[in-house]
Amino acid sequence: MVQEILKVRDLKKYFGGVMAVDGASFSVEEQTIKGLIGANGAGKTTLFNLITGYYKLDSGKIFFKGERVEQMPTFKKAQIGMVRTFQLTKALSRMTVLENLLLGPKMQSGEHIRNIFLRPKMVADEEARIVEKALETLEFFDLMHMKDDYAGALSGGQKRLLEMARALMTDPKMLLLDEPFAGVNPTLARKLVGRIKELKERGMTFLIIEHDMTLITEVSDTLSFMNQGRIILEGAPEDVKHDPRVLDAYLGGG
Amino acid sequence: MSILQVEGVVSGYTDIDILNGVSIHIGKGEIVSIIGPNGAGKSTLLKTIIGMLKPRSGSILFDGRDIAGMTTHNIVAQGMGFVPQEKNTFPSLTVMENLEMGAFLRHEFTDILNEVYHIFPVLKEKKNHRATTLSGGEIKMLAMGRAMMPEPQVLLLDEPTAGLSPKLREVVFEKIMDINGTGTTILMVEQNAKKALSISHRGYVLEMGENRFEGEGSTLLEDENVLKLYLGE
Amino acid sequence: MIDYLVAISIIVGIYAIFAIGLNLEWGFTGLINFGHVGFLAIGAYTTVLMNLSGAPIWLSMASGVVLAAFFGLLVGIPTLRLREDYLAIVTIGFSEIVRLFLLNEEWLTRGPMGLFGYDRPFEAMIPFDYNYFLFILVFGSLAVIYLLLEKLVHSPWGRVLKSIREDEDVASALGKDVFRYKIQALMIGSAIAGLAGAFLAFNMQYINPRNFIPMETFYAWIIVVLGGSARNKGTILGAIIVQSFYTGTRYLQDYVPLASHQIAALRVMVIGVLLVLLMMYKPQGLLGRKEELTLGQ
Amino acid sequence: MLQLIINGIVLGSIIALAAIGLTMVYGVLNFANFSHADFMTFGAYIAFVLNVALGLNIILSFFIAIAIAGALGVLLDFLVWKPMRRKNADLVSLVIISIGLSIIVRNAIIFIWGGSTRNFDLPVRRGIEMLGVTITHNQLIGLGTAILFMVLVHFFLKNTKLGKAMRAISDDINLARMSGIDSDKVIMWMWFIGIGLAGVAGILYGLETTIRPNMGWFLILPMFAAVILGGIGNPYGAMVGGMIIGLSQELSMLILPSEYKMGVGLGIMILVLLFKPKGLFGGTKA
Repeated sequence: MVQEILKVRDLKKYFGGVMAVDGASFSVEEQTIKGLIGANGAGKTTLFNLITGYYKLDSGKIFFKGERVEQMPTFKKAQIGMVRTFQLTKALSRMTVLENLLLGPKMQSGEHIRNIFLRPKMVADEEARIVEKALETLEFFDLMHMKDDYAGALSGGQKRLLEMARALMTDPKMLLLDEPFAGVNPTLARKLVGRIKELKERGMTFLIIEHDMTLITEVSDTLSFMNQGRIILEGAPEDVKHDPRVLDAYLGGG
Repeated sequence: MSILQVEGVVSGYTDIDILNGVSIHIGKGEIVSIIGPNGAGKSTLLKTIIGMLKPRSGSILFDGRDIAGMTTHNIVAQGMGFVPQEKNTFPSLTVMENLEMGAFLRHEFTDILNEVYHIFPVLKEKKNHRATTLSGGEIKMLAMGRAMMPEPQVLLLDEPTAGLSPKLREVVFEKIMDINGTGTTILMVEQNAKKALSISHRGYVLEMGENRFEGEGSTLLEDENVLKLYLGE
Repeated sequence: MIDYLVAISIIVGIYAIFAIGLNLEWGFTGLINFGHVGFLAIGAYTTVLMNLSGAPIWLSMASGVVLAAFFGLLVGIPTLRLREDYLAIVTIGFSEIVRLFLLNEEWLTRGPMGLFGYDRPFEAMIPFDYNYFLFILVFGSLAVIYLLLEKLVHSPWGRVLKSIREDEDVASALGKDVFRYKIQALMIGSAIAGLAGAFLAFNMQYINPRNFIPMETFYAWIIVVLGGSARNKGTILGAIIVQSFYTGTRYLQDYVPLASHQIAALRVMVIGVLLVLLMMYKPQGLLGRKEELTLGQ
Repeated sequence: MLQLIINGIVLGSIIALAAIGLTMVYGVLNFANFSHADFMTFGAYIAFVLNVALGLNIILSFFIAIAIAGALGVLLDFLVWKPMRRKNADLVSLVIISIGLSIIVRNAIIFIWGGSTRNFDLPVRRGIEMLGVTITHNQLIGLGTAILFMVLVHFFLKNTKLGKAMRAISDDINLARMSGIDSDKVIMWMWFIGIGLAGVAGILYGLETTIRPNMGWFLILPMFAAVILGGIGNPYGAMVGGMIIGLSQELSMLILPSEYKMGVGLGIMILVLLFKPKGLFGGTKA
């Protein structure tokens, strides 16, 4: 039976009197990929910031795995499996590419000072496993040759890959990707689409903001269309794409 | 003769090129629209022309002079105006002070002020209100009014109707035509492509930082390829 | 000559310990602590006061360290969630209040007269010049702290600190409790400063509030920046260089026709100029990697 | 009590005057300038030299000293701040540099003039007594001058093109550039006026108390408190904030030993940061 992993109800956010998100409601079912499309300024990234807790919402409800989470701080949401990437990539510049990935896994025993000194063996073993996993991930994202470079030295497209790789290292239940394909070369973008689908088969859920219509159609199970701060249309990608309202919003109603 | 000619411009942010060689030209007195899917580099093009971003290569000729690499305030002094999509008014200044700042480079601005008040009567009504107290539509008007104050030869508009209700959008498009009627050349980036092209003399379609199509406004929209571009089929 | 070198080395060691605590806060975590000297003062005064009231010297030292860490917690709780520069303003204020307290609460601290006549560890048992023992104690502690810190900053815990320095939004997106780590860094850094304070008291055998003026904090800063932030080795190198400069210029007045207050002012000015020039032209310091500079701009 | 209020108003007006430049720099260039208060001291010493060493008239000394302080502000912009703007330096580097400058200025003063306290060459006059409180002659001059300068600042910001451009830049530096404003030039003027005002405050403070090398440094925290209280980047907020801090520092003496006056400003600042981070009157930066 299908379960809703994320449920958003009537979310509102104003910035100094200007409505950015105006009563957005939608749900994402477990083990699906939902695409979120809409014109610039429709409120997509604001919606991400509200869901993940970077902005305080003015009103509305957010449920994650059945639990109310609007008041939960970002890091706790990440700990229970909701992880995001950023539209403007945030590589941790003065850390190596490998270190960026090693940061991903949650609840590492070595993140507690007492374990470092009292249980060095446990920390070392865990670290070895994490490194192994990180190297595999780097291999997949074509970043292996740069593993010891500072992340700040990567190109824009590579930073985007790095960010997605780092998010995957957390073993998230649900991943929110903000324009994951922008600046990524087409071959690799195709490969990413394949990977995302594969991860879905293994139980992961995705919510993806993307403006490349071809890729988003290919990867999504359902598409949500956002306009003026609301989700005004949801459905199968082909249907949404051909809806006159979408066409209107993209080309202008005239 | 073109008043603004952009040739093979490559530009972007620190580590990403957004524009990969864009060329456009605008004739004196024209309204030209640039449309294209999200992320095509439309706003980046405007920011490069106004000097907020330095082009990595290519030339930008404005009235015959190459302005590529000049500082923003010097480009403005040459006769270019710009209305950003957001952050386009000074919130703590009054409406009147906003307009005065627009005319920073001029000594005398009574005539143009009256013209701006004529086109946007609401600004005259609220001239002593602080910009923060204006509504979304009024802010757009103020932003355009501010940019008109130096009487620029070319006015660049970045998504002038974004975030406005359909009714207000109509009003803004009318105002754009009014401004054009005063002899100002207009280059705008717009998501509302249908309407924008319908009031434009010519249009360009950008995709992935490159020119895709170019032509008269009305013909562009009937082009199958343009539709495909937007919807990625 | 050897005695003199030992005496100077002890000061180098104390400053290295003091600054290495700051390096954990600023170099690794990105916290702008402009009140580091406040924790030095708390460490020194607590150690001395405890001992004068009868506590054994080891317990006194431990109290100094713990109390310094506790005040780190106290200062951190209201400020570490705020913008990074607010911490700078609040901490500098904190250290001044500590100094004013020491200066004015004469019933406890004897105010400007200062405190003396307290024990030093094992002083009665050392048959040779006590300074030699203090030298071993200070450098032994520095070595232990250095090793512990190296272990920490190269652990997953240290990795989280660095991610906070780079971009705390990312750290929280990955499930790290940013506030907790910042507090831990500030508490550990303060505890280390507290220990440096105890050593300072042992070395001087007389402490008074004038030892804890804000300028002391900025000596630690110049040491960290000069050596290269986030480089513990660099901090030790920085301490050696700054102290050499101080020692080297001490006898300047025999050679230049300047009054002693002028020479003192000149020496501090050089430190200021060095700080400005380093930040402008070589922010990576002596041991930092050059390529770090161009990143993320 | 009434006496404390009077003293508080006088101190507050001095803090307010100095805080104007601090808040403008904070708002436009977005960093906490720890060296700002040392330019107060610098201004006071220059006026002292002109007045006492060179024997110039106090009023003439006053104006020349302000101009020299302002010019030093411009020089530092040229040598330090402008190159750092070009590099897009992060705010932390700027804050550390400002500490370095503060150290340099303070010790240069000690180098040149020594560490002892000085006084202006002014005839001592009896204070005015009313309702059982005494206002000294110097307090009256100080208060009057401070108020005069605050009115001038207000007039400047509201009615001159440069003043409006400063407010515009403080609101949005990019949009200001798009309006044809040469931001570097306006920022240069901002340093001139900001540091010049710090000089005025320093001279008045020297008149009130004595002239000594660390007189400014001890006011930097109350000044930051005033800036944060009034909202960063908001010169009017800084003026009101300065008054509030000055008054509460003096009035705190009713319940606290006077040595802890400084802590009062810090306490107020922490409360504002925690509960109203944008300040009481809203600033341009969060």
